[in-house]
Parts: sequence; C-alpha cells; structure tokens
Amino acid sequence: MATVIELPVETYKGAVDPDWCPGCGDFGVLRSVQEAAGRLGIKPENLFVVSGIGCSSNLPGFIHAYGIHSLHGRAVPVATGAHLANTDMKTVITGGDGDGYGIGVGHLLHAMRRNLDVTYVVMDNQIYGLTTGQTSPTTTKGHKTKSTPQGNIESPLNPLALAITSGATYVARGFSGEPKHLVDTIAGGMAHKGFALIDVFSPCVTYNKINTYPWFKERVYKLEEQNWDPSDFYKSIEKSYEWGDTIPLGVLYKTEMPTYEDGEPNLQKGALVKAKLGADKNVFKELVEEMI
Amino acid sequence: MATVIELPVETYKGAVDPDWCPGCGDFGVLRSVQEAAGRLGIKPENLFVVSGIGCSSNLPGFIHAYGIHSLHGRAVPVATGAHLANTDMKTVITGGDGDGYGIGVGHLLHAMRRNLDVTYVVMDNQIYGLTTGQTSPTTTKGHKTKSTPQGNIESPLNPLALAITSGATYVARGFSGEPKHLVDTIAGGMAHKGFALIDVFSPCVTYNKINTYPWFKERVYKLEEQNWDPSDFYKSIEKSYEWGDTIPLGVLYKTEMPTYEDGEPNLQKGALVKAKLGADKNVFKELVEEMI
Amino acid sequence: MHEVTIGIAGAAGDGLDKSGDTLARSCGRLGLYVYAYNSYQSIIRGGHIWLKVRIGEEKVYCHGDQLNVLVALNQDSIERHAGEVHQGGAIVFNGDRIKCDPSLVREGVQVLALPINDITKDLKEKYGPIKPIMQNTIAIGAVAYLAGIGLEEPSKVLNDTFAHKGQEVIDLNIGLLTAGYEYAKANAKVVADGWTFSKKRRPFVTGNEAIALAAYAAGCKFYSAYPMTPASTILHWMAANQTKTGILVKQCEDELSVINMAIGAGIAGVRSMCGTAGGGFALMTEAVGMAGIMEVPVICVEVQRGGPSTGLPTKTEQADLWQVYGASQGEFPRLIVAPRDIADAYDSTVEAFNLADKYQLPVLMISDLLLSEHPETVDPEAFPAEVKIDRGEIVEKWDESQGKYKRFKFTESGVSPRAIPGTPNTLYTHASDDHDEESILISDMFTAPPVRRKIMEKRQRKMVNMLKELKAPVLEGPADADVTLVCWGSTSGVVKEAAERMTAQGTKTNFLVIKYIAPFHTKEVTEILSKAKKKISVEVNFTSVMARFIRMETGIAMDGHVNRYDGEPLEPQGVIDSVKEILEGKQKDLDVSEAEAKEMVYHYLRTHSLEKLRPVKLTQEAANGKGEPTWNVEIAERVTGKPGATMVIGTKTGTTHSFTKAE
Amino acid sequence: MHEVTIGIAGAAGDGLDKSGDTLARSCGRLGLYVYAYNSYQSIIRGGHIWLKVRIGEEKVYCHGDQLNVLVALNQDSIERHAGEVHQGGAIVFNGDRIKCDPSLVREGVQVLALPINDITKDLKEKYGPIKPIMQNTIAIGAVAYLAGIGLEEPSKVLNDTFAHKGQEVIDLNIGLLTAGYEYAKANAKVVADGWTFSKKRRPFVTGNEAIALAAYAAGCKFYSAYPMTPASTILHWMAANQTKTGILVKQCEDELSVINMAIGAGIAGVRSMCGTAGGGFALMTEAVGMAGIMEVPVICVEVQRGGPSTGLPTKTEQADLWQVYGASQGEFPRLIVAPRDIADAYDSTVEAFNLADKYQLPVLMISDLLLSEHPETVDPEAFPAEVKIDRGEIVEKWDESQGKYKRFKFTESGVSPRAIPGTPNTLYTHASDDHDEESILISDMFTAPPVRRKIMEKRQRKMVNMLKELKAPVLEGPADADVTLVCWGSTSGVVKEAAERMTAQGTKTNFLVIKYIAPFHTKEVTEILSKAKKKISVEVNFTSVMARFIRMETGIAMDGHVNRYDGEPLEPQGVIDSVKEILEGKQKDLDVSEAEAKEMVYHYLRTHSLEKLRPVKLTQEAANGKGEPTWNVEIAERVTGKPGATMVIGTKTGTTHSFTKAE
Ligand SMILES: Cc1ncc(C[n+]2csc(CCOP(=O)(O)OP(=O)(O)O)c2C)c(N)n1
Ligand SMILES: Cc1ncc(C[n+]2csc(CCOP(=O)(O)OP(=O)(O)O)c2C)c(N)n1
Ligand code: SF4
Ligand code: SF4
Ligand SMILES: [Mg+2]
Ligand SMILES: [Mg+2]
Repeated sequence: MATVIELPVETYKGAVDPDWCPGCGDFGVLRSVQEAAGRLGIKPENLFVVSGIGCSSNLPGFIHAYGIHSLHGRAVPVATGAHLANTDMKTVITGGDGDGYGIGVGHLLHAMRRNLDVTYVVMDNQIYGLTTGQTSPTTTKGHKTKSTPQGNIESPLNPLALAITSGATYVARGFSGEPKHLVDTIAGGMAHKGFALIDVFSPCVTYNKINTYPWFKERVYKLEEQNWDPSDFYKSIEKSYEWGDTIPLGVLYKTEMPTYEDGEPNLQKGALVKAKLGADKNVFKELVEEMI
Repeated sequence: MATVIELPVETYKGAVDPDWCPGCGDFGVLRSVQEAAGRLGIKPENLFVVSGIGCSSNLPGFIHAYGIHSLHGRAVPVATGAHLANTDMKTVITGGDGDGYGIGVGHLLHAMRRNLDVTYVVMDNQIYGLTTGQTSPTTTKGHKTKSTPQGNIESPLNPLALAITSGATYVARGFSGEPKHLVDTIAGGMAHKGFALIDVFSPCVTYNKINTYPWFKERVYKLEEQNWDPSDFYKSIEKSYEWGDTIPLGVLYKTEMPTYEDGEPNLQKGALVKAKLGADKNVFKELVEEMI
Repeated sequence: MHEVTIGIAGAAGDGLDKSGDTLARSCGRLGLYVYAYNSYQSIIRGGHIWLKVRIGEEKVYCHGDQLNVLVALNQDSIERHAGEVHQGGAIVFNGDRIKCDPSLVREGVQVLALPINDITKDLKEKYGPIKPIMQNTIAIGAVAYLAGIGLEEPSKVLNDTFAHKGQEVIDLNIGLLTAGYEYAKANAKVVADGWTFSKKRRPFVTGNEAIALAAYAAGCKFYSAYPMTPASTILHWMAANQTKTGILVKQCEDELSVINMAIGAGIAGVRSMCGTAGGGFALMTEAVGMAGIMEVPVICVEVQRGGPSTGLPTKTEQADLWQVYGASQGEFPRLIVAPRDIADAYDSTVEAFNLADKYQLPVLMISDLLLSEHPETVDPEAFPAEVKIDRGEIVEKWDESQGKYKRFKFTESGVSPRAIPGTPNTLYTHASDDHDEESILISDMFTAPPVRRKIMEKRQRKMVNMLKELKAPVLEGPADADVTLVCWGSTSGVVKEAAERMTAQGTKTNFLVIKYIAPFHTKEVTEILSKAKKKISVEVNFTSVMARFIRMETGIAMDGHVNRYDGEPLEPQGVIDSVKEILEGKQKDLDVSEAEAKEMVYHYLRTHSLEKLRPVKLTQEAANGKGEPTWNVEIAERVTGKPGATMVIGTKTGTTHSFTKAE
Repeated sequence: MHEVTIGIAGAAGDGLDKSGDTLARSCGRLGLYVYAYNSYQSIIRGGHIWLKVRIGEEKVYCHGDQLNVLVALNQDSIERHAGEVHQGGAIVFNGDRIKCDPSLVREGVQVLALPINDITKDLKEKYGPIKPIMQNTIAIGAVAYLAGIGLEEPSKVLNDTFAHKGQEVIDLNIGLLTAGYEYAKANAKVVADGWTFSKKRRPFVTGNEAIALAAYAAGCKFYSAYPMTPASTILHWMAANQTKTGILVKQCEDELSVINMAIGAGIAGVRSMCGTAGGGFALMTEAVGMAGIMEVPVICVEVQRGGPSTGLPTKTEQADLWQVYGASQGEFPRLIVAPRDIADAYDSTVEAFNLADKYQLPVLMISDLLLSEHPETVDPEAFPAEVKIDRGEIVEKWDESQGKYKRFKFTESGVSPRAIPGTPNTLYTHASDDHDEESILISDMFTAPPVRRKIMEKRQRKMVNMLKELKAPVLEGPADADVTLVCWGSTSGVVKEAAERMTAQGTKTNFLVIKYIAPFHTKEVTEILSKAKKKISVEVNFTSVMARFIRMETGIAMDGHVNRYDGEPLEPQGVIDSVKEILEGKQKDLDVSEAEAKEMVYHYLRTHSLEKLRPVKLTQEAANGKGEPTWNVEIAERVTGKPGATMVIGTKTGTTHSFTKAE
C-alpha cells in the first residue's frame, strides 16, 4: 500500500456555498467528510459523493468531487451502480434520515447484507427538513410535527441495530457538535473495507425543537473513551439500544468480512469502466453456436 | 370476552384447489392458517387474507375469506389500509420470502415498528418460486440459482432478528413439515395483539434442492420443548442467529406493547367503515371560518 | 375594473407569507376579491421569495401582470423588482437598512423609505426590541393605507392571528401596523381607494385546502400521503384537522405505501384518498392499474410541479399529463380529471368520490402547483357543507338462496354490484391477476380467451357509460370569436383574462378549458374545434401536452402554441403578446433577450460569489467567431462603479462563452 | 410455400419445450426456417401449454394458423386441439394412456396412437423404466418421420443436448427417438417431405436472447434486473454467460434498485442496461426522468405482457405504449424504440447503446412477450460479432487552462461533451434538480428563468437532432395498395403474412411498421398515411394505442382497427377476416360465438371441479327475460353421456346466467 499523502480540506471546497439554515448540523458533517477525505488522501476526482433528496442530500453540490444528487430514497442503488462500475473510485453516500431510513430503507438493508464496500453517512435530524418538518422514521414517539400534530404514534427505528443485524461491518455514530470525533469516525468508515454506516446527529435547528444541540450535548459520550470493544456482535446490538440520559458516540461495531466486490467474478480483473468494449470474437462465436 | 366458538377447517375451503406443485410446502401453510382461524373462531367474512405476488402469494385465492391478492411486495401496505379501514376484521398477510423480505422489506420494517395489529405468515422457501428459481433474500450464500449460476454471493438476511429489532411483538418460526406446531404458532400470532411475524420453512420442491424437507427435518427442534422464555429481547435476538446443525422453531420473542391502533385517535370510536359519511355541519363551518 | 396589486419580496424565512396573509384576509373580510401567488424557492432560508397579492372589487382570476405597490424586505428585492412598479404606484421598505437607487424607479412612483427606528420608538420602549420579522407588520400598515383598505380590518385579522399568543403580542402587532399606516398617511398618497366594501366575508383558500375540505364533506375517512411539494399542504391540513374531521391521516414510509394503503382502505369500503406530486406519483403508477383491475374506488391527487425529475420543486408546470394518462401497464378504466380553479377543485373532489364509487375505479385528479398552493378568495357558497353522496350499487345483504355472489358479474353497464368485505355470503378475492366473474384467476391454469375478452369489455364499458354523465366542455366568451384559446388546469384563469382583454382590444377571443381527460368528450370537442377559426393552445410546458392530447382524441391540430417553461406561471399580457405573434405568423423567437441576458449575468454572479459586481451595459455582437451572435456584457463593481469583468453570452444557446475578470 | 406446423400440447412440467427445441434445432441445422410460439400459463406445473413449431423452406414470420401435426401429451390436449389438425395431418399421442375420440378428428387426419409400452420394451430392459418426460422423445421421433426431416439431425441435437449427462443418457434418448421414428414409418404416411435442406446452420433464438447477445457485442458491462416474466430470460442468459462476457450481472431487491443501479453505472461511464416487464417498469418510471435530466446514457428494456396489473403474466399484449411514453413526470429527451423481430432486436440494441451515448439520454426499448420469448431461426449474418461502437463526444482530458469544464454546456446540438467521472479537472455534480451549464442547481436559491429556459431547450434539441439520423419507416408491399395495415412490434410478422396473403388473394395490401416512437417521423408517416387508401391498425390490445399515438403525431385517424385482447397473439387468417369485415363496413361483432360459449363452459367446469362433465349441445335463445340473447348449453357426463347440467350464458355480456345441475 502506498503511503497516504494527506490533502488539505480546501481541496474539496465546492463550487457554491451551502444554503442550509445558519446553524444546521449539516455544515459540520460536510466539513467532516471533507477532512476525512483529505486525511485519507483521496483525490477529488477519485471520489463519488452520492445522495438522495433532502436538505442533507444537497451535500454533493457543496463538495468538490464527482457528485450524484439523485432521487429521494435512491442514493444507495445509484451509488451501488456507480461504485460497481468504477471500483477505482471511493464512494461515499450522504443523506438524511428520511431518505435513508424511510423511503430508502429497503435498499439500505440489502446493500448492508451485501457488505458493499461503500461508506454511508446519514445526517440524522429526526425530522423531514426540506419538506418543512414532518415526522421521520427516527422521530421520537410523541413528537408533534406538521404531519403528527397530536404527537407521533410510531416507534422510531434503531438504525444502528438495523445495520449490525443486517450485515454492515462498520457501524458508528457521530454528532455534528463533536467535529473532531466525527472526522475520526467518518475517516474510519471510509478506510474500512466493507459497508460502513455512520449515523450522525445533525440537528435541524428550524424544525426539530426537541433534539437540539444542547439536548445531545447533555447526553452523548464517546465509546472510544470507555475502551469499548466493537468486535462483539451481540454486545454491540445491546449497546445500540442505549438511549436516554446517556447516548454513545463512536464505533459500536466493526468486523472484517469478505465484501460483495470480493465475491463478484467480474470485478477480479479491475474496474469495469476500464475494460475493453465489444465482444471477443471467439466467445461470441461460442455463444452463437450454443443457439444452433 | 365472548367464549370462542371453534369452526371446522372446511369453513375456509376455497373455491378452487391450489395449483401448487405436488409436495409444495405451501399446502401445509394454507391448511395451518385455516385451522388457526377455525381454532380462534374467526368467521370467514371477518377475515382478510392479503398477499402480494408469488406462488405462496396465491394463497388468498385458495381460502374462503375476503382475499386480497395484490402486487408483488405490496401486501403489507394494502393490508395496512384494509385493516385500518375495518378494524373489526382480522387481517392476516401471507406471502413469500421474495415478496416480504426482498421487494417488500421496507414496508415490513415500517409496519413492524408501528406494531400494527396484524399477522404476517411468510412462506420462506429461500427461492423465487413463481419466476422459476432465482435467488431470494434468504437464499443461502453459495447457492447456485438461475440468476446466480456461480453461486449466490450475498449473505441472507435474518428475518427473525430483523423483526425483533424492528419492533414486532410476536416473532416466531414454523415449518410446513410440522403441521401441528405450525397451527399453534400461527394461531398464537393471530391471537396476539400487535404485529406477529411468522417465518415458515415452506420448501419449494421444484427449485430449491438444498433446503428440502429432509434438510429441515434433520435440523429443526421446538423451542417450546426446551422451555424457551420468549420475553428476553436480547436473548431472543441471539437465538435468532442459531442456524446450522440445529434450527429452532416456535415463538422466539413475544411482548405486550401498545399497538398503532391504540395510539390512533380516529380508531377509538370503532371501525372507520362503520362511521357516518359526510361532514358535521358545525365542524365544517368552523373549518371554513378558519380560512376567513 | 377596480383593482390593485401588491408585491412583497424578500428572502425565505423573512415571514413574508404571514404578511401577505394579513393583507389578503383583511380584503377578503371586507368583501374584496384576492388572488395571491407566491414565487418561492425550495430552500428553507435565504432563497428569494416574491409574493404577489392582487386585489379587486370584482373577482380576479389570476395574479395578473400589474404591480402597484412593492414591499421590499431586502436590498436584492429592490434591485429585482423596483422597476416593475407602475406609474402611480409606490415602493415601501425599511429605510434604515435598504437603499433605493432612483435610477431603478419609473417616473411617477413614490418611494417610501420607512424610518423604522424612529417610528417604533414608543413601541420599543413598551415592548422591548422589535424582531426583524415583526417589521413586516409596519410595512403592511403602510400598504393598508396605500391600498385604501383602512386600519380596522387588518387590526382585527392580527387580533385573530395572535389570539393564542396573548394580548401583549396582539397589542404590539397592532401598534406596528398603526405606526406604518400613520407614517404612510403622513408621507404618501394613496395608490388605490374608493372601494365599495360589500363586507361579504369570503374564505381565502388554496386549491389544496379546497380538495381537503371537499374530501371531508364527501365522507372521506382515510388519507395517506408522503410529504412532497406541492401536495404536502393537503397532508398538513388533513393532519391539523384530523380530530375534527375523523379522517384517519397516515404519513407513510414512501409513495408506494401511500397508494397501496389507500387502495387497501378502498377495498375495505371506506372512501379513501391520497395525494402527491409528480415524482411521488411516478412511484404510484403500478398500483393504479391494480385498482383498475380490482375495480376499487380510490382517489389520487397528482399535483404537478416543475420537472423533469426533482426539477424545480417550487415552480409551477403542466407537464405530467402523459405520466398520469400512462400510469400503469395495460388498459383499464379510470377517470382523469383536472380541476381548473379552487371552486372547481372542491366540486371535482366531491364528484371524484361519487364517480369512483359508482364506477368502481380509481380517479386521478391532476392539479398543478399554481392551483394547489396559491390562495384566493372564494365565495362561501362554493363550499357547501352538505354534498351529494352516491356510493353506487352496493350489495347490503346476500342470501345463499340468491346463488353465488359474483363480485365481477358481467353486466351491460360494466358495473358489478359491490359487496363490502365483512358482508356474509359474498366472499371473494380481489386479484391483480385477471379473473372471471367470480374472481377466479384466469391467468394461471385456467386461461380461457373468451372469458378474458368479456371481462376486458365489461371493464371498458364503464368508460363509455361514465362519459355520458360528465359535463362536456363549452366555449367561454364570444361564440363568433376569431381566436379560440385552449387550456387546462390553473392556466384557465390567465387565459380567461387574456381572452377578455383581447376581445376588449378588438380581437374577439373565446376559450375552451379541458377538464375531463379520460374519458374524453371527443364528439363535443371535435365539434367546437372544427368550427374554431384560429386555435391556440396555452400551457405551462414545452411540448404542448394538452394540444397533443386533443389531437390524439380528435385529430385536430392547433394553429399555434403558447408555452412557458422557465418556472414561472403565464401572465395575461405574455399570453396576449404570444398569441398576437402567432396571428401575425411570426416564428417564435427563442433568442436571449437583453433583459434575460442581464438576468443570466446576475445568475452567474450569484452562483460564483461575485455579488459585489453587477451588469451595467449589454451590447449585441453579430459576428465574433463564437458560432452565434452574443451579448457582450460590461460588469462593474457595485459600490465603486469600476470595471469588474466582462462576460459574453450566446444569444442562441445562452451559453457563457467567457467570463473575464478585469485586471 | 413449403411448410409444416407441428403443435405440442400438454401440461406445465411435461418438458414439452425441450421436445420442441430438439425439433426446431434439428430443422435449423438442416437449413429450414422455424418459428415457434409457446402459449403457456404462469403456474409451474399443471397449466396447459401449447407449443406451435412452424417450419418452412422459406423464412416464416409468425406461427401462422395451420396445424399439420398434433402431439398431445395428455387427454385434455386431445380434446382442445384434435379438431384443429388440417386434412392430411396427423395426431400423435401415447396410446397407452390417452384416447382420441374419432368424432373430434377431421376427415383425412391420421391418428397415431403410439404403443409406448410395446415399442420401448428393449430400451427398458437395457436402461430401466423410462421417465414420463422422456416419452416426449418418442413422439418427437414420430414427428421427425411425419415432418420428413429424418433421424440424423435430431439424433445429433440430442447428442449435443445430453453431452454433459454422459453416453448412456444420449444412447437412451436416441433410442427413444428412433423407436418413435420407426413406429411412425411403419404405421403412418409422411405429412411433409421433399424438403431441400440448404444445411445453412441457423441459430434458433428468442428476442430476449438477441437483445442480450447484442448488448454483449455493443460493449455492455452492467446488467441489472429483477426477475419478471417475460423479461427474465434476459437475466438468465446474462447470468449463465457472465464469466464469458465479463458483464456484471446484478439481481436487485426490486425494480427501483434495478434502474437506479443501471443509471449509477451509466453515470460512472460503463454501458449499462436493465430489463423488466410492464409491472416492473411502472416502478422504474421515476428514475427514467432522472436519467433524462442528468443526461445519462442507459438502456431499459420493457417487455409487455397481458395486463392490466399482474394481468396475464404469460400472455402477449401491446398495451404499455402510454406507460413507456408517459414514464416519469415532466419533459425530457429519450429514445423510445420498439423492435419488430429478432434480427431487428439485435440491431436495435446495438443502436440503442450508440444513441444513448451519443445523445446522452435513456433509451427505452419496448418489446412484447411474443417477440421476447418465441424463438425463431435467424440468419447468422444478422448477429455480427463486430458492431459499430460510438461513445459520442467524450472529454478524455481537460486542462485548467481551458477554463472551467461545463458538463451541461449549452450547445447548438444539445449535446454537451461528457467527461467520465475519474477524469481530473472536470468535476461536476449529476443533479436531478434542474441546473445550469456548470451543474449548479437552479431549483434552489438561484432560480433564473432564462437559464431554465435555455437548459430546457438544449435538452429538447437532442430530440430534433436524433430524429435526423433515425431511419424513417417505409411502406412494405405494393405501393399502389388498396389497404395499408399499420402495426408495431412482433405483430409485424403476422401483418406481413396477412398482407401478402391478401395481395395474393386479390386485395392489394401493404403495411407500415412503426419502430421509433420518440422522436417520431411525423413528416414521413404523415406523407405515407395521407396517401394510403384504407388505413387499418393491427394491434394486440383493446384501445389501439399505436393508432392513437399516430393520430397524435400526424392528426391522421385509421379507417379501422383490428384488435385482439384475449391473451392470444394475432394470426394471419384472423387479421385477414377482420380486415375484410372492416372493408365491408361491418360493425365488429362482440357477441359470444358458439365456439367461445363452449370454451366458457369448459372454463366453468374446470374452475368448479366438474371435469367429469362436458358440453354437448349449445342452442341460442333470443327472448328469455335475461335482458339479452343467451346460449343454452346442455352438459353431459363425460363417461356415461347422461345429462349432467344445463348452463345459460349471455350472448352479449358473457355472464353465466345460471348453472343448474341435473337432478
Ligand atoms: C419520491 C419523492 N417523494 C417525496 C419527496 C419530497 N421530499 C424531499 S426531501 C424529503 C424528506 C427529507 O428528509 P430527510 O431525508 O430526513 O432530509 P433532511 O431534509 O431532513 O435533511 C421529502 C419527503 C421527493 N423528493 N421524492
Ligand atoms: C413489480 C414486480 N416485479 C416482479 C414480479 C415477478 N415476480 C412474481 S413472483 C416473484 C418472486 C416470488 O418469490 P417469493 O415471494 O419468494 O414467492 P414464491 O414464489 O417463492 O412463493 C417475482 C419476482 C412481479 N410480479 N412484480
Ligand atoms: S431546515 Fe433543518 S435540516 Fe434543513 S437546512 Fe434548515 S436546519 Fe438544516
Ligand atoms: S415452484 Fe416451488 S414454491 Fe412454487 S408451487 Fe412449485 S414447489 Fe411450490
Ligand atoms: Mg432528516
Ligand atoms: Mg420464495
């Protein structure tokens, strides 16, 4: 492995400035992704940043990389296709809780069980920001939103438990209010071989008046500071349910497993995008012969 | 609670005979659902049986009840709508592994976290039967199917772990080759208040030559015979990973939790389908006044 | 016609819609008519918002193309809109923060720089510092004076609006309002007055609200949705009023779930509805066909917005016709209806529920952003609380002695009497596979071609029979017109005004609004159009979808097409100009105009963080080696006026050939 | 024309397709032409399967409407098809298990009851009991004799087919084949002979295989799919040959994933394709618009089957035109192309990849079940290994000195040179929101109407330019024809034969096949059709979608429509009869015919477990208080002939008015 040449965070400065509300948690996530990429020395032209639709999903437009700002809920399959077609690039998916855990959760689950070698950073604000404040799959029970003025009656899903049980091999949580730790966590995910899911508390200062910066600040602590052993599958699941007065940040679970790319026969000879086009004459002849 | 008047299994005999392949596991599941309904004394006209598309999803056509044979992967939302509109009826969803855990898994996950009061029986044959034998989300790694002639490279999902972590409150497994036990398991789910997921090994004798009756017979054992305590959340998750030489059947996990219906304000006064149509004049006036 | 148009411009988050609302409701209560249009952007804060409120003594059918009073909430807004204010009008802004360059203002326009600090001294002493957002109320006070609507009604509206916040907030707001009013009274001339206030109190409603209210009246019991602009406000209204209406409101995990749940509820026998925008509807199409083959009554509202794909989420467009028409594979009966205005949205919704039940089919309602989100005053009579409810042929009871109940009985009408699940002795399966009368599948081992032929014909007969009871479209305006404009949806308001103005100006013009798309009144429309002299379609899209649709149904082609597809709605004068061009046989000019080139420069500067610059001079050059004529633009520094850059824009393609910073 | 048609009928799981295959390949190797059609059902076992293999010395374009030899694998098949065998033909079956009632057989037809037990004695001794499925080979042996193709070639085919199973299996099969052949030789007359065997070896291929093979030739590197009849066999072929072709084959979790992955791969720069049936495509539509606005090359194959909804999964239909045309909200460029036959499917696929790359847009290929699943012999020249590969304008390298790379540069052609991700200095974002040249969103804070106008026009110009290089449709057949048939997709084969037969019979008939749907050759088609004397559309659907589409594009209406929508494909004689009716000005008769009523009775008996009965007499009654004339049917017990029941079927509606069991 070549030595990594770190790149400065400015390398990834996007063409336009983010139009998020002042104070939005997503600013911190954007910067952390940029720093993590820099730390790993990934050249912008070798970086795919893929999202769906949402405030958070606007991120690819704000980073200097090959961005894909796709459809609501479809970041994972679009990223999968792009990544499988060019495994020489690093693929990072960025998006919101609604996008990833709501409309897109089916794709996510299947991508995780494939242990696809991509990193998924979810800006979890427990609300639908862009559509002006409806309930999301991680909205707390009882939370009064535009679509649940009587209070949300659904239990939130637990993204970390879902990730661990589905087959993700790097499962972590960050907080936009802890930028250094967040860079570490995201860089860890991007360096990991296999599916990395990083759920990031990224407060929506406009529509979520419950899960605010102070709310999290009071509760979060870092697993790394407690010498957490992320290798135990069942303990990690149990840990993922810690929620209330204390909420853990950091890498809950991590393991090494063969990736989808390892198993796919047609990825063993390099990136598809670099393969020669057109049929091999002998193979073609053989294929036609089978039809006769 | 009124005493239950049991009904004979013939009560539910469908208009046409099943056209499944002789020996298909689904015959046993059909009969078990019929027996379970009879045991609980559910009149056929008060029973919704809802499916998607697949061999297994043909079930509603073979049972005397109000059947809904909907779209591939959409059984859960269709059932949810039907059920919420008429909570006086019992709603049972029946379908395949592809239908429920593949294309439909997003809906399933969200229905479970709602703890909707329905019963979902999945005829899990670890293959796509109706489309003549492609890989399904529960197909074993390495299994050679029509779509994976080199062997499946994806890890199967664990439906029971998914159900427990997602919020289902009755999570069980049955086997078509153990009909009595299966009736008990399904009847238990139907009697349970909340979301019941029952994964049933229902061998596809035509396209799955690995997970056959003998394969299961050699491995399965009944949790009930081992005094399994289904109330422990984390232990149940752990148990759900037991797979190999021994595979547990029976109720892995069970708990009592408020259902979606308990929380929904507009379901507190009885079934929606029985409510009077049209606006209340005073309410209407008030609503218009708010617009002035 | 006695009318005035107020424009309020600012950034998202400036609270500008609330201000417009106060103004509009005040007028609505006084008996004036109001039509408001909000040209906003999809980001939460910052984006430019442009709210136009048109007020008239007679009904106004669109936001028009006048501007009499501009309220500018930031500097950018002055630059964008000051020049649009007509003679006799006024420009109002916070003089403490904003400057208005006189060169931007037309002659005869008053410039009213409100000295906010000064005029709120007393209020600040009493209530503490005034939040920026509250300053809008001062401007509204000034507008109340300029527009001649007085202080009383706006004060009452503020009183109602802030009732839940307590007397102090009310008093502060009324204080601000009054301060603005008094300042304007002392320093400006009224722009409009002499109104006759009928005092008929009219609700100020959006199309989405009308649909939601109508659904309640019609007995809807189930509404499912997933948030998506511009359909979300149906969900919001439904959710906010759920305990009052008893309608179960379900926000689902995606649109697939939304429509499948709605169909499930329809199967179970309740009146059910769902709604979404174009992108969400794309996910729903598979289920529409299921409702068709299962013969399930269900309503789906598709609100069009700027496309394709995520497109322009907050912009209006009418380009989803084919998506709705082509929804789902195969052939099945369904009603497709496009309401034309807010009152019609109410009626159409009620009718949709009745026809869905009567013909047992899905109803697709096509709306558009403009119709769904713009509010206007509507006569209260347009919203009857009691409406006709026709559930069609329902089998309440079935005796086994009547033989086997056949859910899909082959009938002459195509409609088979329906038993609601739960009814004893009528059990059947709803199948998405094709089936026979008894709902036994014919797709599997039993395929019998003649059975399939007959169920297909049965289903399709519903279309023929339903058409008979739908009101055919009629020509509006002079029967002997020289020009016939053809349109659909919210564009009908603009077209009505354009046609009337053209007729008044000597070109007799009438117009045809298409409401029912499937089934279609082929006979009637053919009759009307084959007699029309010049037929011109007017649509907010690129490919004239409705004109194409009409040609499909009638074989008749338009003589010309008016289209707008830049994100903004049509306005009457724009329509008139385009129609005149067509009548004169002029080719549509797609070149970049000077004004457009200027806007493109602004766009470039804004997106390249060069807001210190502004375009000062544009000259056109024909031959320049760029393969097309160009606009050569001199760009200067905003403050110093020094040369900042030059930019060359292609007149044909609109490309930026170059942008060169001054040394 | 020298030809023979063999029909093989049985139940699903009877292995009947393998037998047909042996026969067809043998002919294909001998240099004869073959066209096969399999009318199967969607269940795995049991359902009725009806395979027709038409063999000719000249190319055969459809499965025709003849039947010369029937191979019946069960009793039901005799009852259904024996009467269809033409004079001079033969019926072959296992005489040990099946009886053939002579009353079912036309005059001059040989009945060949194979004494399977007897003629396989030796083989059984040598190889043990013969599995039922292997008995088919005996029948094929008999057919080889009857059809005059000899033993040699079928033996070689069996040799190749069972090569991987070892010599014993080969020997057994050839033994069975020979037994059947010899028995027929001894006991029957040949039905067809005197063939000239050119010995040109032709592949026997389905449309799906042709598409898959073409994709390989064209450099496809990524194929994603979710299983769905009738598109699944593309996936199966791709998967089976993945290590040979190097194409990454991905079965996804659903169709949303399928197309979004394919688009992702397209974005990354590989040639990528996906495929599905109508129902799966309904789930894909949202993404099609995304590919449109992002200008991503990607191919999606939509194979039509019987609809609506799950419909008739294994039946052919052409009713998804609107779904494909209307795919996704909004307006964006895309190519929609419908190949007409298997060779054309190959060419179209190759062209699709080139046009997708050249114009940077999604290509939607519409196929249909008949085209996709029926195999036919195709000249090997139709499948060149080396094909033109044109990737369009690609930016291989970009220097910062060239200025900023603009992915969506506004160009005259509408095409902006494309840099593949990974290229340094060309970084950009693919956005589903609308955007400017530099891919900066114009949907959010920056909306600039003229920029939007120009990007819309840029995209749409691709449609205009692409049309110029598409081959316009031409009339086939006599230029001075009295009748012009109009069709698309696989129906063109039947139409060709119908037109030729009509011309031969004295009614000069030509035909027009529409291949490119969007963009459309409006000028050329208008020219052709406006000169045509009688224009009649021929389609496998209810609403004549292509005829409607043509009217939209040209304003020209057909003079009549031939439709079939009972699940079966059109056949030449049926087309000719319907065309004649139209020419004679007859109203289409939708009444239930006697043959249809009989089939409806069979359907009723089969679905009510009354297979012991069969219809014996049908009489029509006009006035009977049922509101329509009826077919009154006497039903008898199959074995005893005793009265079993009576049934009354409505002639208009097709409803079962009553079914009464005999006492
Ligand atoms: C198919 C579809 N449905 C709905 C929408 C509207 N929509 C845009 S963003 C969004 C939710 C965003 O929530 P989340 O992913 O949590 O992002 P956030 O804005 O909170 O960062 C929705 C519903 C859409 N664009 N497409
Ligand atoms: C949208 C859509 N995609 C694909 C199909 C085709 N299809 C029908 S059944 C099926 C899979 C069935 O697998 P499973 O649910 O496991 O049922 P099984 O047949 O094994 O019982 C598929 C892919 C479909 N009907 N609809
Ligand atoms: S609405 Fe919320 S999530 Fe969106 S930009 Fe504002 S703060 Fe961030
Ligand atoms: S194919 Fe498999 S799942 Fe389907 S009916 Fe046959 S055995 Fe059952
Ligand atoms: Mg969110
Ligand atoms: Mg299965």
